[in-house]
Amino acid sequence: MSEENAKPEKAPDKEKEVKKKEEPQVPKYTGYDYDCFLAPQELLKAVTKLDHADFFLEDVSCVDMQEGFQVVYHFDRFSQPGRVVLRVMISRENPEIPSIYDIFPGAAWHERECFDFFGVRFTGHPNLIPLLLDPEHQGPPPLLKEETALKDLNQLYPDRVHTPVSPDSEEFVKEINNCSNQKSRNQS
Amino acid sequence: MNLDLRLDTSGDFYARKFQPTKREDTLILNMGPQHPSTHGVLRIILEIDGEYILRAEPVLGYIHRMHEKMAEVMSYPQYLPNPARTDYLHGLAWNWAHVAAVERLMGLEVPERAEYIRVITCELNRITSHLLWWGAYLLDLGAFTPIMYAFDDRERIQDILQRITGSRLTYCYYRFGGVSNDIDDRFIEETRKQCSRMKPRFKMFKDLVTDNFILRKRVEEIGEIPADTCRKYGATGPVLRGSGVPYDVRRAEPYSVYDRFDFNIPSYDTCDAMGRYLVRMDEMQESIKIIEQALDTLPEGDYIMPKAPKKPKPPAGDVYFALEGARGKIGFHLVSDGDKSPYRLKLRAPGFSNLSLFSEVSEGVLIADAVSILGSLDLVIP
Amino acid sequence: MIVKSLRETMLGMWSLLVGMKVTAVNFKSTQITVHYPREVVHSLEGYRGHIELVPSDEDPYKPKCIACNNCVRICPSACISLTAIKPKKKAAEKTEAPDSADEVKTKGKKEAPAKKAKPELESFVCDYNYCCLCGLCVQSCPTGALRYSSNVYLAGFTRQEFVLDLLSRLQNQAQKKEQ
Amino acid sequence: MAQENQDLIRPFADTATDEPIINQAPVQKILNICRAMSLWPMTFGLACCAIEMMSFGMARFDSARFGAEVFRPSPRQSDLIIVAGTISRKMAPLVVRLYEQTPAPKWVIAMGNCAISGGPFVYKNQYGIVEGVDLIIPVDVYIPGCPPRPEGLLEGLFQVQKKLTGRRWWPLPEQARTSDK
Repeated sequence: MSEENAKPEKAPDKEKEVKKKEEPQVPKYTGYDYDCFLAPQELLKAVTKLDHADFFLEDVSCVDMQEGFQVVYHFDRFSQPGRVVLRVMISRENPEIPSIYDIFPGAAWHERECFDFFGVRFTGHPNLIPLLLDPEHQGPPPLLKEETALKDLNQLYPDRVHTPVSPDSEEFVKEINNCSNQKSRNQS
Repeated sequence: MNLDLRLDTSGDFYARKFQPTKREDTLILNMGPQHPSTHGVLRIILEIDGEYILRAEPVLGYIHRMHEKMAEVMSYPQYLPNPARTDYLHGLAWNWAHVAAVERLMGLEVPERAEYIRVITCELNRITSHLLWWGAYLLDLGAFTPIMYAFDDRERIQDILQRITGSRLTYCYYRFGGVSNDIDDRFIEETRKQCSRMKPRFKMFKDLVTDNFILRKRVEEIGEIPADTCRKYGATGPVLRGSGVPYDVRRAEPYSVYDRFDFNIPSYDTCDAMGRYLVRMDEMQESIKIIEQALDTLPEGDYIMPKAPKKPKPPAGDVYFALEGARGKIGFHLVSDGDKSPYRLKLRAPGFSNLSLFSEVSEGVLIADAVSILGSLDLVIP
Repeated sequence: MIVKSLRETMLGMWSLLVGMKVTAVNFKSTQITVHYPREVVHSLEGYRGHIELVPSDEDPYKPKCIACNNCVRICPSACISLTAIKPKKKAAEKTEAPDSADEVKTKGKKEAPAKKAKPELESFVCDYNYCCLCGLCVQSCPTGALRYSSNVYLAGFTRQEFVLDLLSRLQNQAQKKEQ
Repeated sequence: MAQENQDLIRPFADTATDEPIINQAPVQKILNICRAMSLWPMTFGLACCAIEMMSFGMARFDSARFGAEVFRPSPRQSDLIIVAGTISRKMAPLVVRLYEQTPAPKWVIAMGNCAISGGPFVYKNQYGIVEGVDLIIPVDVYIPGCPPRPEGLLEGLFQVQKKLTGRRWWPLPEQARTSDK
């Protein structure tokens, strides 16, 4: 914890200790039950699998970082709640990713929002026009960060595996079938 | 900035981009953004054949207020007042989502009393939100009287909340690690009084409106949304529960102390506007149940953790925190880089997903029914 | 078929009657309208209006504010601006070292008896047009020098009217109290 | 900030109006009193303040007592525009159009800080909102607050009446008189 933070409450030693232990780790609670990286070309396959497993789409968002744009898809399930997050890395020079509109029509607006704010192009999207932004908006997409402010993957997600998982792999299938927030809840 | 903001007469950007069906003799009608039934500023481009809608496309962003960009500019405490303005009817839930996401990321333990206070105030706020929806929805359907009754109760609850939180609508009450000030005996007493006052009111609402056959004709079997459509579009909240799926974040992913209370999750499998209507009416009663239980078991203790950080700097990482708002699942995806302001904040507004299924549902219905469907989705457009 | 529709109509008519009964019952209930300019809502307690300065205990013309700028820093909409005169004259009289030590002490303590090192507040302006009434400034104040006003009756013809000079307001209030 | 941009955006709304048919002072005076007592507001809820505008019309505050009960959805039937909420750049042309569609003796209330100045949504490099409705249409009365209480809006209504007729028709509430001025 920073000095600034510690000042008003007279440097709580205990909290500092907790912080020290935590800092190198991932935060205790992330809200995710299964977290995986995917290669862009395998996104559709993975999403189809999630569709068959009765997941619904929570949202599609995008994080701008040094390596490129990380498009983040959140899924959850009504019957057996458990959050699955898919992360796909795409390059800054050519920000293109297949649209999942055909599988989840609800993604259409989320994708348009990402297009608005980051300029990510979703190939196969039927109607990729500005949604929230003024169509006469000039200049770069508003949520792009400046070159100097960009962080890289290890700074943002320390201690996490960044190697893409194949949606055909047993691990993926097993995880999405078994994931449920019950087990992560019991831990905390 | 583009200086010429005047509209050109040949139709603006969205009208030109609108893809009508290939049929002849249809009319393209522009509804909104300044329209009494669109609840805020929503614009819908309709292609109609007589009174029937062939295609509807909502256009939004007329009150886009750059919340996500603001989060990156401001520090965590400075962003506190803003989430409540995203969904101004259920502001406390958004306030809570922001606070809780940061707390989870930092691993803060909130005192129990604070959790109880949060539950009580959030549920009170949920009732005000549903009451307003109830009044406004019936106003859309042509009934003026109910909104007067709804506002009577709403004002009373707002008085209670205002005494504690300081505002009537756009609350900024929760703080990292607790709430900004404690509740007192008068609050408890007034809340109890209000709860016991509300109970017979629900009976009255039922007699006055729910059983009314004019209303029933307007909402029954209108706007059927099958459960699978909800899943495909990610619709949550009363829209989903009106389609027969008893999914509630308070039960599915219990946050705070919700797992200690006994409450039902109302759901109706009629899938129509009536189902959604009844879900909300029942939900208000469930909220009262929760409030009374919480008041009964309110523990003593701190209302904010003693070492609550004034300027939090959560560790690097990301967190997704979801909670149940009046309109559905509110999600906060917070990516932190260990600095004093978030690296990226993504808000999941439930109204956004709920509205996106409108164009599918409204195909082939009458214009008057479209208004009914739109109202039953209960929108606050982000 | 006819029986069914007839039955439906009868039930419908009955539901209307029940509704009318509710209206009739409420017709007799007490009025909830507050006749505004002649009477006001009793529940303004707790409402956060714009901020006001709190006078210090000794002198009602002087604010408690110590010009620490905490409120300026925390304000999300940057609507507070304050300037303070640093007590230069007195610093010149003294040697430097004890003065700085003194200043540290006074900042640490709330009501320091040594008035010398306390920076004098020159102006305190709150541009109410940008305020979002979050109350973070009041909470961040170390000396409790800010409070909420319950003046909700503001309306004017120009927006400059709501750029509030809180220091002169404080002095006006003190004057009023004396009278 | 907003003041710097002022020249850029102005002039926006077309404020030209026709001369009244009977342009004589006493007639206009009587007409103005009539107008002041039956101001018809337009439902122009843009954001949070719209909800407070609704409670202003509802039972507790009951704007009907001052002749302003008929919230008209159409600009053609109203003469008081209560701009309640944030004006995004996307909405700005439509605000101007609605203003221009309102028939001539018309008054504008900017309700809430967002309408006055952009309020809490003003920051450096913001890309989406107009910093104050007075940059695009002329405003008669400002009501600050975020959101203002319905009393504030009632006071605003009185101010419009004052502007029209030159006097305040209703007593000042006790609290406002005693509270710090």
